[in-house]
Amino acid sequence: MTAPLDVPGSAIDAGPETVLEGADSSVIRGRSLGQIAWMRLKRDRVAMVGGIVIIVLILVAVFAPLLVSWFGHPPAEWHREKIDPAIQAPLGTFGGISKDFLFGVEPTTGRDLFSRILYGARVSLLIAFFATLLCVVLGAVFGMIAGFFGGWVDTVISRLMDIFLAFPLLVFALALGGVIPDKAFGMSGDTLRISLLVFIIGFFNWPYIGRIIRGQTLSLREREFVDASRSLGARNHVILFKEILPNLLAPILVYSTLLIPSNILFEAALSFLGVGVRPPTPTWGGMLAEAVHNYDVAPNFMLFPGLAIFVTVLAFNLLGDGLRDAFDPKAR
Amino acid sequence: GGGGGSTKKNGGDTAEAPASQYNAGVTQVVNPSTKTGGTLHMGMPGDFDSVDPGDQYYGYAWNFSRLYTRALTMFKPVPGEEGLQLVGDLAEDLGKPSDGGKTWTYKLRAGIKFEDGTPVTSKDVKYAVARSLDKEILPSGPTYFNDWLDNGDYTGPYKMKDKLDSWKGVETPDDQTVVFHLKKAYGGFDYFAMLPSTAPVPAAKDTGTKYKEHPVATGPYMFKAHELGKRIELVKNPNWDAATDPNRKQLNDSVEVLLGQNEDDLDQRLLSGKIDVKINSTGVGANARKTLLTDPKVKQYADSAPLDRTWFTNLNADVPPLDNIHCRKAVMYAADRSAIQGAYGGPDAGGEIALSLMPSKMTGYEKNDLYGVEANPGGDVNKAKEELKACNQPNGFSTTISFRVERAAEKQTAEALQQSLGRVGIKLEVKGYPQGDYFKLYAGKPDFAKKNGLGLMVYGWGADYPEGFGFFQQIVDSRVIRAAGNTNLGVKDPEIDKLIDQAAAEQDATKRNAIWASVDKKVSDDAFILPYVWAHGLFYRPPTLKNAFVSQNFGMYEFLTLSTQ
Amino acid sequence: MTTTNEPLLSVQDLEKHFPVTKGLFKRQVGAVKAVDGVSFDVFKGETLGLVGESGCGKSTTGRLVTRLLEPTGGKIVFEGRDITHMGQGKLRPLRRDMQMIFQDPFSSLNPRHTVGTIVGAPFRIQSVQTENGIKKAVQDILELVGLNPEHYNRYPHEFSGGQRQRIGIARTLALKPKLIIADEPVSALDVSIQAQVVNLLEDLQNELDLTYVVIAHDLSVVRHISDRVAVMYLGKIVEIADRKSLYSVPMHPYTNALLSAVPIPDPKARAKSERIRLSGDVPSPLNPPPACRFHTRCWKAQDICKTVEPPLEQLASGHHVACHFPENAPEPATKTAAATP
Amino acid sequence: MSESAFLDVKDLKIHFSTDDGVVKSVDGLSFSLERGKTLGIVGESGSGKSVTSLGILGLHRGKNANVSGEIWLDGEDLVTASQEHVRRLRGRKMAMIFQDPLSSMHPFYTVGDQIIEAYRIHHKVSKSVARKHAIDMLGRVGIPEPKRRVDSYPHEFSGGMRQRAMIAMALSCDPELLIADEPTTALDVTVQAQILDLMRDLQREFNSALIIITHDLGVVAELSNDILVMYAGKCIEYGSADDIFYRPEHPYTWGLLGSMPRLDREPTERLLPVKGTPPSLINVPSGCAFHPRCPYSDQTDGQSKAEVPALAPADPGHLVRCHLSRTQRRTLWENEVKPVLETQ
Amino acid sequence: MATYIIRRLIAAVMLLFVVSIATFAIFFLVPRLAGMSADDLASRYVGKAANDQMIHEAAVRLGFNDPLVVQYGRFVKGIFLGVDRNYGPGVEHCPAPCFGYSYVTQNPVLPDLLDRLPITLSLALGAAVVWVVFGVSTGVLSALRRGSFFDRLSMGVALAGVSLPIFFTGIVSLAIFRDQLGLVGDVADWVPFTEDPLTWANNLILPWVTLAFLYAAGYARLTRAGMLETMSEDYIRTARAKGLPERMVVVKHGLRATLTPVMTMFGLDLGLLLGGAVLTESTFSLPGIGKYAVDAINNNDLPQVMGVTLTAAAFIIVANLIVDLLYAVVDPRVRLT
Ligand SMILES: Nc1ncnc2c1ncn2[C@@H]1O[C@H](COP(=O)(O)OP(=O)(O)OP(=O)(O)O)[C@@H](O)[C@H]1O
Ligand SMILES: Nc1ncnc2c1ncn2[C@@H]1O[C@H](COP(=O)(O)OP(=O)(O)OP(=O)(O)O)[C@@H](O)[C@H]1O
Ligand SMILES: [Mg+2]
Ligand SMILES: [Mg+2]
Repeated sequence: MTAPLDVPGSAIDAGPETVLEGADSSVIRGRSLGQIAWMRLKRDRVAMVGGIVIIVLILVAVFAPLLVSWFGHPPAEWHREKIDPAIQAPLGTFGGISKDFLFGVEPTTGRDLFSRILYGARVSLLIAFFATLLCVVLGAVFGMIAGFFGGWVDTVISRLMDIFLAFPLLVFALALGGVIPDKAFGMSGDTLRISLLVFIIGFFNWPYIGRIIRGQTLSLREREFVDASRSLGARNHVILFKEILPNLLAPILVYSTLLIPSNILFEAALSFLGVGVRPPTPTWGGMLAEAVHNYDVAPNFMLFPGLAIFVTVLAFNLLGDGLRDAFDPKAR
Repeated sequence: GGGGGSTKKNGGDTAEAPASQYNAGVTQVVNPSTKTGGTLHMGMPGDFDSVDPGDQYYGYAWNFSRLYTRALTMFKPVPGEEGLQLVGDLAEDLGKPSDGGKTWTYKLRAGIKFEDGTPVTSKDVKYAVARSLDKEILPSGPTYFNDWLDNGDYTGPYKMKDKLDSWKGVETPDDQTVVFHLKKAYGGFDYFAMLPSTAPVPAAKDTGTKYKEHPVATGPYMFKAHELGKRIELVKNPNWDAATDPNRKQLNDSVEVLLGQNEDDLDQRLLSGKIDVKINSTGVGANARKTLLTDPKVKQYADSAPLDRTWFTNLNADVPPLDNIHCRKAVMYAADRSAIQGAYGGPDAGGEIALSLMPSKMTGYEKNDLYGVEANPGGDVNKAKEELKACNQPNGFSTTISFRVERAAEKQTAEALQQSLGRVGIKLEVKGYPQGDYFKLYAGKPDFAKKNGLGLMVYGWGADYPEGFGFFQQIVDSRVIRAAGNTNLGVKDPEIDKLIDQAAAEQDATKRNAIWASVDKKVSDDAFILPYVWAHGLFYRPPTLKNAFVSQNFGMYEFLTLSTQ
Repeated sequence: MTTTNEPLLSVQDLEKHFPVTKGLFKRQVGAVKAVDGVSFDVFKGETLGLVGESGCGKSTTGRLVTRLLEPTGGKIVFEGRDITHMGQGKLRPLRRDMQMIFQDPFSSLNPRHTVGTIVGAPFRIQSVQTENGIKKAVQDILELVGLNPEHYNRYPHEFSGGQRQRIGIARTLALKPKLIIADEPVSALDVSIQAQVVNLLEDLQNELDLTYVVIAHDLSVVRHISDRVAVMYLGKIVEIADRKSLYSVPMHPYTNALLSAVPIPDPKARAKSERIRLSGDVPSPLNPPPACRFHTRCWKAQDICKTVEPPLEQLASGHHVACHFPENAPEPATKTAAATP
Repeated sequence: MSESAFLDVKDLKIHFSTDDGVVKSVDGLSFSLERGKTLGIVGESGSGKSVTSLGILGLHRGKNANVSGEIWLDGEDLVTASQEHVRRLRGRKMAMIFQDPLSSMHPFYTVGDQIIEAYRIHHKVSKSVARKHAIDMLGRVGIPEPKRRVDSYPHEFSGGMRQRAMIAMALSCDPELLIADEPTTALDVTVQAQILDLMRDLQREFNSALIIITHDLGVVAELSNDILVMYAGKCIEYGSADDIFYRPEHPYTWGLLGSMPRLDREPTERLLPVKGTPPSLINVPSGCAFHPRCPYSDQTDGQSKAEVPALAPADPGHLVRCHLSRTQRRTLWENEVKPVLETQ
Repeated sequence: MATYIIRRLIAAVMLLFVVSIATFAIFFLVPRLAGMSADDLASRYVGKAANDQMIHEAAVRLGFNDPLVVQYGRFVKGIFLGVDRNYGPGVEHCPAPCFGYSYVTQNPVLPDLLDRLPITLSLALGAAVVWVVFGVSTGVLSALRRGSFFDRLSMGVALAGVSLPIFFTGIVSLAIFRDQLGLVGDVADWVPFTEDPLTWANNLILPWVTLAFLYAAGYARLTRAGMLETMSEDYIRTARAKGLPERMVVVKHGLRATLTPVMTMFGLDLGLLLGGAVLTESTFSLPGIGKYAVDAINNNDLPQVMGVTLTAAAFIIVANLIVDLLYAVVDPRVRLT
């Protein structure tokens, strides 16, 4: 079969590389937009620092027991000998920082702050991750359905989102956290509290991402490739998941990274108001909430959890911002 | 009172604050002064349960309400032991018992008027007591009058509008005489007469639940403003007459209370002198504690005051193996009381290590150190192990410990017990419950405690008044145990109940006290309660605060005398 | 050019009204009459051009025919089957025979899919078995439209506009359709690229025996590729004829105006040309003028044009016009006679 | 290009530094224009037409743009002039009409306000005077009921009216140089015809110099005296309209002419497009930028790849940038290209 | 327009209904599902020394034994018709709209809320002014000097703002600015604006700044992104081509368009804040609605919680509505239907 072209074979001489100006043709061959975003991200040093910090944090959380066994003491172990019995403040400089106790100790109990911060990372990150996951899943599914089908489906889901947005979230979280009994849904203790927090945060936050996804879907729906797919006879779910969803991955990723920090802070706020995970399980928010009453007694007790939250939130924000720039062609 | 003039200028002459001494306020009046004028600034982390004298139960509320109301009797507003003495207030003198202690008669002082100038009569006292019976409208106050007065089926003037006269619990033979009729004899009735619910309330001005917006004053001050939950302002009561009131003065022009303050922030303002008194029962928080105890310049203005309060943990005999006394004793021996002392803030802010349940400062206290705590504040592991053997649990056992989740000290106590009992193999699972529901739904509900295996329940109790009955009855009398909302978390010993009855009826104070000491001992023997701290409060009195001392009774500064000039 | 008498696609009185709602209860207060009674036939192997100004309903017609929109009225018959209200499920197998090329080469290709996925999608969606696997089939098609088969794994953004349009065309060709509706296939492209694509479309038609409906607003492009041309104005076809007679003897005043408005790339032409200049813009399809919709801008309009809607009549062989006062009409007498009541 | 020309652009270079490298959007462009004359600039998308026009108005300064060369407007060099000075000239001495009139007008202000604003920057007059002027201008560009329409927002106008309003705005201060960047691309043919008529009339009336930028050769043919063909940031052919349409010398110009289906000639079977795609402006092909797409590059003895051809006169006033010799071009045009084009 | 507002208001009422039902369910349905009896619930609202009889009576009085629908119906009735309440010596009528009486303090809820509103209002509005002024101006400057040191620094500071929990920044700022430096007044010495505006502002400045620190970041970033986008719009080019001075181009043309999304966010944030800046009020001892909410929840005081929730939700809804209306005012392209 001969290609029915006026100048056979030559119409494609000028390579497609021309579109991506300046890039070496061999370098960009077969790169997806995701890969290009990754290339841009790699150049964004600030975002990369954020990313690296996050990876380190995750590793720290995962290997907390190991790290603690090397550099610290079990998180629940009391060290009264490190405490001035008169004022219950840690002995030694700045909360008793030493090579034995890298971040010093907690007032009163003398527990190793280093290991508590490390263990705290587990819960705080766990909650933030799963809550974000829940938000994203709910938000993406509902947002996509609302935006794609429109009509009454959209009306119902949009109103539902309005309702959730109209709930004073913190008030509700507090209320719900307060009335949940000790045992429920076949769970108890920390598992229940953590699941509950994940549920509260995720369940009440999804409309934010839902709205964004809905908006994006609305505009994606009008893109001609959707019509193209439909005119080929594709069914709705195929269009939704094969055509539209891949285009939503970028905003989902970006908003996830921006949601995680706000969820970390949310957990902290709930802990501060007393509906967080129950002691003695350490969480950053919980520690900070306690430390607020002890900032003079043990400044380290306030500083380190505060710093941990700050660094984590900052890292996620930086990465999120970087991702946004990387995915947004206009941001160049 | 006189005073007047420009009160704005603050002291002026002395740039340096007057020197003082740590704990001076515990035994003596600091900065005595009779100058008048100025505003006394008080600050409070939360709110009063109520400022309605018929509807309050907290020590600081009782302390505070005496600024504007007068009950039949009162504790003498002086420092030291003497402060535990009751004297007549509205009444000329203490009550006259008759009928073997079943009838108590009080004579009112002449010339006492309400803030609007109406004279106070015995009817107003009767009405006040009557309304306090209605726990639906006024739920917060103590139930002594409900429990002890010969009420028949009378439930108060709200539900039974016209039955007040036919109610025989309190009688008013004349305008100056109040007679109380009890169901059974009670020797310490003068303590009941001290309760703010005996402060007169004019029936015509009673607005039920809204009375707290403006309780009608008989004391030296009266309400000018009450922004619920936010602020209270008291001003001089023009119809208060010093001649009728030997115990009070009217030094301040006004008293202002800021409610709902952030505690740490309040401490800061107290230390900087912007606030004169902090209203709470345990004194300053951790941050201020450090400043107070480490900075000598500040420490001189601090008082570590002993309270009628013991911090303890109930050992629940409903939960095996704690039904076995040896297992309970193992816990008693193994507990590290000094760690717990730390949790409560150390010796000055938290309190002394308790040897037994009864606080040592209470009248009639007798030393009783059954478990050798004095020698081994960190616990006696060997003895504990022996007891475990005797209990057939040589390797220890597992149970649950509950605590009020909002209370950091109790949380740490639970953790400290988890640590120290762990030494002998007793494993504790730590569970926190919201303090609002702690007694109604969790630890104070025997069914729940049993079903959830709450073997240990962190707790603490302060006396309603510094007398054995006011301390013990609510926490060790098995007959007060109900389906829920208990204050006795499971001390069940018929012998103790018997001793309590004896003591209650006993008219002679010394004998009475001896019986209470034996109750204390019996409680130790039974090992139902693990006491660890006799509470102290660490209080701060700014150098500018005048006439400050710790009331032995309330375990905080006596509010009545405080002034700023 | 009409090879058989049986039309491949037949559209009769096709209508699409988009409702306009208002008020508390979303009452329908009107309708955008985007397509309002359009009829035409397309015969096998021919190319029908559809021209008109922006907003006159060309795309809507295209989307109705491919059943991306549900018609409000009228009838669409494809290969003898009435598909006007056929359900999407039943329609699915038919879609193999009828494909669409889209205007915007940027938005018509999913940026997250590789060329292979995009061009292979028809096979997957229609579960078509290919002899040597989908990849081989896709590569063959890529070659057919003048793309390098090695581009299989690349993403659309790596291609220029013309190349993307080729990818889009390749996708429509995958299932060897009988009819292709091309909605402004070249209007987003540069002149030189536009010519490449136009040539490609023509070559493919010869090679694969395709039938086209080409929608465009560029009259010269339409003339270049169409066998017959339909001119639309405000949701209606005002003139339809074979290319030659439409461009040489346009009968409807609007067609005349359109043709004379096209700038001629010949500096000498500007001096001698006498232009028909239409005043104003196309009226809104929400409130189209009554009767003859063109009367508001027509220099020949008379009272009758405001009251009586002219039917689409055949005035010469294969030349249909909807006008009371057509130009270049072969038998003006009959026409005027018919017009006078 | 005489020294006294009203607008004289000499060796204009506008380069942008981007992450990917330097974009040579305009690379050594020279032309001149007299008052009352019209210059048409044609070229493919991305060839640097818009950048040139914005460059003349001095809208590239700061940022990542690097402008060099000379732009003499009425005896002043705009490249070296102060930014503030150029700003004062903008709108008053030189004005611009943009392609998409909807996005080029501020959606939040009424059409009238936007014209008033333009007028009042350069004239110290009261609002009401400026408003009268605005109404007057709207009337002159053929907007019906200008008194009423002056208070309309851009989105309330149809495409054609918007473009008229844009023109009114541009002309409100009597500019001596008017640049129209694809003024009709977004419009329908019938409306395009109206606008082109309007522009021609107005130019006559105002006697301004007009640069019209487009890729539609038909539009250029209608309006222009001179035509400049741009390719990859460079002028590859410059001449009178007749030169370009009847005696084009550059293979790219041939390609452009061959790509266009024309209504004025009999249709042929095939169009004759330029093969390939436009080049990158970062990695401009070596030598003649057009050589990868040029069907005759093999007739230049390899020069086309090696050397950038100079813009050399073919006839007086007709400049071509091509390695092919004059005779080669003539022969090719006469023998190969023209016959094919003519048959169309 | 009018029908639009009516429609929105109807929707708002529906929304409030759903919110109230959900609140109600959380308070009564969840505990029920978790196995709490009516008496268990009631036991929270009787005095320390209540006996079983009293608890039971309380359950009856509070109507906890009734089916949930009846209980909810009572609440709704209270809102529309008011409630009669026995306050002891007599019965009083709490006129509609009555949110009922606190289970704990027995105060009527609505006056309490209204009483606290000025404080929350002062806090929220003051903070809003601070963050809008700082956030927006920082955003604009950053956008104009994109990539500069100032841009990086201000965005860094802004990020630090969102990354720190307010109870942390609150305490630290109190310690530094009030206790160490003595620069600002005491938040707790709340004075109404009408009494002494200067003291009012001086006392509130710290919470304003702290709260604003948290929000300014979002605004700075939003404004920056918006400005970057707007400044590349075609109409900005037109404005420059007209010869407008750069300052006018930025402010009149650029900022004006950018402010629309900023306004949306502002409306939502303000609406949320008016429902109670919970953490800020707790940290700074401000007896506003947020503090009230926390106390209400800690006390399981349903009528109070209901009141707060509905107030907060109403604020959010109204803020939303106002934003949408303003949108139409600011952007002539928007048509409300
Ligand atoms: N989904 C829709 N809802 C409401 N109106 C619509 C819809 N789609 C199209 N229209 C309207 O129908 C009319 C015809 O639109 P259509 O897209 O068919 O025009 P067109 O001829 O293709 O124009 P263009 O050349 O601009 O593509 C227009 O007025 C348009 O606004
Ligand atoms: N600010 C800028 N920064 C970097 N590159 C730019 C900038 N402005 C324009 N360019 C590049 O300069 C080149 C020329 O653009 P220009 O807008 O002049 O093209 P054009 O000829 O007007 O095309 P069109 O016909 O599409 O309008 C393009 O490749 C464009 O990407
Ligand atoms: Mg269209
Ligand atoms: Mg351009």
